[in-house]
Amino acid sequence: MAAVTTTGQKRSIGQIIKRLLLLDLIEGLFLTFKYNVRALYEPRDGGNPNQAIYTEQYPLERPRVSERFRGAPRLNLDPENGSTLCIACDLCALACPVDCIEVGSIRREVRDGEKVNKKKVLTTFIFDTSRCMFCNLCSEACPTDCLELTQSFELAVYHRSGFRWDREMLEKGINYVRYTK
Amino acid sequence: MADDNKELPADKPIAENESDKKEEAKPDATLAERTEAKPEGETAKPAPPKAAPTGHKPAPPAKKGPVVTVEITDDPLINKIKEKFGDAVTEAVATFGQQIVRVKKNSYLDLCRFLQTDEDALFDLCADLTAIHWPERKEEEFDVVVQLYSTQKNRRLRIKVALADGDACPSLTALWSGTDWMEREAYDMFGIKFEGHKDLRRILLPEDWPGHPLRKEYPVEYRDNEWTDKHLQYREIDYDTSLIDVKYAERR
Amino acid sequence: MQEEITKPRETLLDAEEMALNMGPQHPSTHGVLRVLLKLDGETVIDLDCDIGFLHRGVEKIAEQDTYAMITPYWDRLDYVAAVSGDLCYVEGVEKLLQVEVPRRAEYLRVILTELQRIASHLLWLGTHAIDIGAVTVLLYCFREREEILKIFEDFIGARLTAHAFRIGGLWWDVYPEFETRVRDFLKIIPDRITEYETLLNTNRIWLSRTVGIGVLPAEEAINLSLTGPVLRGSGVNYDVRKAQPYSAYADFDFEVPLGENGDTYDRYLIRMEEMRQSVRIIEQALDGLPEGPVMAKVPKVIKPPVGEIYHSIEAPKGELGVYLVSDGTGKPYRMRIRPPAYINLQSLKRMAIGHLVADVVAIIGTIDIVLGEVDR
Amino acid sequence: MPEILALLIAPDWVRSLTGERPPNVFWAEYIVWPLIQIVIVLFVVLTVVAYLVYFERKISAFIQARLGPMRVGPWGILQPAADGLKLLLKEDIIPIKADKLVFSIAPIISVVSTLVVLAVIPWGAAWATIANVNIGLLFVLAVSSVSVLGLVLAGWSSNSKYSLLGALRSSAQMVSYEVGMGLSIIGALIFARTLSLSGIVEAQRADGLPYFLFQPLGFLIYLISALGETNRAPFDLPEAESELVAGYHTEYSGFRWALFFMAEYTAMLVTSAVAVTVFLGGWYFPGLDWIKSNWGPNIYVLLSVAAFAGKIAVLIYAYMWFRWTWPRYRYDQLMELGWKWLIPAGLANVVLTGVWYVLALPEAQGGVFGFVKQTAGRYVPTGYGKIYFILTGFIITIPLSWALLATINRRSRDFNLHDQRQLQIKLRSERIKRNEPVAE
Repeated sequence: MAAVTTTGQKRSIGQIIKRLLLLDLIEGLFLTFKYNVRALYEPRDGGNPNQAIYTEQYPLERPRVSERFRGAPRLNLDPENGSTLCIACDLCALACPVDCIEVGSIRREVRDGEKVNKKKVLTTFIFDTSRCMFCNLCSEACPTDCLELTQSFELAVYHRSGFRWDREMLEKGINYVRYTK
Repeated sequence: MADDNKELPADKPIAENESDKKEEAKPDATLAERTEAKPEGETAKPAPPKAAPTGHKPAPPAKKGPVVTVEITDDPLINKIKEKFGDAVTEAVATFGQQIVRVKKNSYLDLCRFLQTDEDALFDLCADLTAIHWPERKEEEFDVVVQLYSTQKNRRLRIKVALADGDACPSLTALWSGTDWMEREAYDMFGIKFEGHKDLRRILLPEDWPGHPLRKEYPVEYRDNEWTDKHLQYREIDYDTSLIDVKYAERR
Repeated sequence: MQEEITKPRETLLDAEEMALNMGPQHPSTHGVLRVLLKLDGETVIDLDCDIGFLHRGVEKIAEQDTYAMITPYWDRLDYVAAVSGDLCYVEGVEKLLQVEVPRRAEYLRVILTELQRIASHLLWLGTHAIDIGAVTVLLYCFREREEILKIFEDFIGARLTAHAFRIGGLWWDVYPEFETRVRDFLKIIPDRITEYETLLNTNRIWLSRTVGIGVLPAEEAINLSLTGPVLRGSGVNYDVRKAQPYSAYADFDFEVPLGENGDTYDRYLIRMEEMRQSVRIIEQALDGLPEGPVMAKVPKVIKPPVGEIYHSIEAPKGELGVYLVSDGTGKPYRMRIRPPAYINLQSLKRMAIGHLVADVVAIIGTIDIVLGEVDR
Repeated sequence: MPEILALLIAPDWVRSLTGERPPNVFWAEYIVWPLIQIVIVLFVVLTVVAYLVYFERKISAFIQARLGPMRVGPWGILQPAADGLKLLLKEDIIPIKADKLVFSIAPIISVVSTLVVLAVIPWGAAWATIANVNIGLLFVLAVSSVSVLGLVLAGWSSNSKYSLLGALRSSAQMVSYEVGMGLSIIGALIFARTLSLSGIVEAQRADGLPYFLFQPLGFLIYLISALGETNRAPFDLPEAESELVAGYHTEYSGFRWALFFMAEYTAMLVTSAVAVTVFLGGWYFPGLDWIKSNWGPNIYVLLSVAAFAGKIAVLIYAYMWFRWTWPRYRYDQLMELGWKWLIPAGLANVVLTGVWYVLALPEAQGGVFGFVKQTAGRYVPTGYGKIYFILTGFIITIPLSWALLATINRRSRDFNLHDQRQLQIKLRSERIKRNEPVAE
């Protein structure tokens, strides 16, 4: 176990001289001055910690969002016929810790080729993004990869009611206002 | 990649142990009684009686089985406690390798003092103090649970004391001043009074909040109560009218 | 108590005492902490903490939710060290279930938790420095913390409220560039820590603001149930990672820095050194990262046997513990969180009395509280 | 009628430009032209002040690996205008329990007292100075210290505890540092032998060297005191945002708040201007005389103004640089630094400088070395004299004062942190052992 011993010791002569010459203050000044000068000549590369300026200018420069990011929810459609993948099993609603999902379904006869099956069919799907804590448990519970949290992260709306996403919004996504200069 | 991983937990559940379903919680039984009732012999892994696990390696046969709670017999400290306090120690068990001593309320403070000062124990750090509500257990509705740790011996010990609703529990603040806020929280959440606590008032909830939330009868989704009526109601701000500019008054 | 504080008392200069409300909206109470100060001039005579503004009743909510559903709530306790919270809870449930977590998952968990420790300490350093007036350190710290958060985002899918672990292991395996990204970060961070130290370590203003402020001797610190860097600053060698190793910590070689004087400066030095030690641990874990699955076989419906468990880990702020009582159903009968910040905050009163208002700010900073955890 | 006509007639400087000779009228000399000067100076200074905020933000951003304001105009160059507009349009909130009259007047007092000082600053040679008052330095010190009144009134009238604490701190701090500041200048005055700011610049021109070389300790004390006087970090306690939210201007909003900011930055400008005038040679730089004789008097004046601005810019950059690098002192430490170190050091500097100067006088005046010669009615150090004063300043005055103060302050808290801490720990442990409350 290493003990930190730098405190509590009497100052040595070197430290006293350093203190007299204000070196403890000056070395800090040098560091900040170095950054200041580097900021003036180095090319800006937002988000690179080795560059002098780290800023990404967000609305102008879109951030790189990772593949696994959990953002706005989406209901996936079957790519072949465009119908929803949701089987209205309600597992997502059960898995949700904050009860932000409501799945509405009816039982009705569905023609599958020649046969006619009685099947649960999705009618409404309400996802309250104001309550959602983006934990991904619903998506993990989904047996058909229908409900998914996507990379879209701009969820701000002008009115509280806008946080309640219905089935249409979940399937098509909402229109974002993209701010440009 | 995402899809590969999703397969993993989707495996069908391991066959549930049937004994589990039979074993519903019996909150009125003490832990030892509950576990005694279990069918023994099924892949039962005896938990190590020593508290301090050195180098946590996961339990070798990691099969799901009923927990074996064993009576501690070979631990010198526990034996010493049993000897000293006799009948006051109603239970001394180890579960998951963690030692639990249940003590009667009268000897609770003495035991803690003993544990703090005795040179075999030296539990100098009171890691946690909390309570559990067992509404079905008559006359012993509350358990106060204290987690002790010894920085010198590197071992843990859990002390439990049962209380009836409305009973006062002796306060540990004289021994460990760190229990101050923990006891206040227990009071706040369960309504357990701590005798000898100098400053026993609510800590997380407002002073005049009705009820104690962590009691089992307290509802989870409970919005309006007297407190919200009193404090969160919209009402007009009482201005000192003499300070309002005359012009404004005239304009009205 | 509150009345007592607001009540005036005769003082040396025959002036009235002043009661000052610091918070709940105040730049340096690190959230919604309200400190009621009784001042004689600017000297603190007495103080009382008023907490609970952020109380969400997580312990009560946990009694209604299944074991898997509780995990995200742990992100929101100490939201600057969400991964550590997840680790504590998940390991507690795993112990209760007696599930063996794959080695690879344990190593990855250690890497993530140690990265989170660095991130948490960086945030602490930044806010502590800004409380004492050194604004620039905050921005530098945030730059490095941002790198950690990017690693988290790529791995876990969220930057802050991670929901990093699932009961039984991890949801995701690593992404392809994970190792190079972490190693890149490990390459830069020691230099950056040196930079912060250049700005602060020997700076006379920093010294005069931290040395001898908020002194806690070892006995007092233990008696106050303090844990984490605040306890180790007083020279008590208690680190759960060493004392009772959990996860894969027994495999790694690292040191626990200890202070001597138990003042703000010692606690500062300890956290700086802890970041370096975390770098060591991550390097070892990356070198020895085993192959294999990252998820154990865990039933979809988690029903632990009847029993109870107390599991604690060394979170960046101290010993974070979970006490789980199971009654055999799918929901915990009782879940108690042992919040290090809450218990450490008690020491504010002991440390701050007799100091000036400015020192109260420094002491709040040195305790390193997060109100999400204090109020739960 | 001739008087009214004369109002339209340009004074001397236009005369020099055009070569005409209009009648020399009192009104033109003392009313119109000064008014023009005042308007120009105010306009320039207030614009500069607005841009100082911009530069502060930019410099802090570059130091902190950020970009700073970028959205209003290219590189955010119009940010000050946008800020000003926003502050003008903001709601002017007066707390209901505040003393309204005082609350409204306070920022005005603060800003006016700093702006008045601008009148006597020698911005450049010849006509670039508004008023050459022969007690200019005294005027600067006297008037600029009025601004503390604004802060105190603001803090008191807000009826807020944070404001009150901020006001208390600022009054104590500014009054204390005023003393150190005054003392630090006296050393330079020994050489200049005048209180007129233009006179001091001329004196440095005549002596051939800026006075910070003769007065290194005085210059250092002045710089530190100026930081304290203008409430800049590391002495920004009156508005220490981490402790007092915003100090005396916590309750202010809108344009009143902007006035405080204006006052702060103008004060920064004024203190740096005084530092430049007294210690850095003012608007003079070597070679200026050659420019005057070769390029004409107007280029000469403009260049002198530019030199003055450049020197001020360096100092102000240093102020900003310090602010974004160092932590903040605590209130008692600040007072300790002021009273235990700066003021005694200032006194020591005056005494030692006096001794060196008397020693340097010719024997006829009671001196020893005769390094100072009387030429053209002034005492001017000779070549040896310059070396002598520089050496004494750097090699003897600083170490001697430091050793003296270190001896005096040996038992001071700041000096002996180690012992102090050990004592605290011991006391606490003993109290715990005796089961007493641990409050100090």
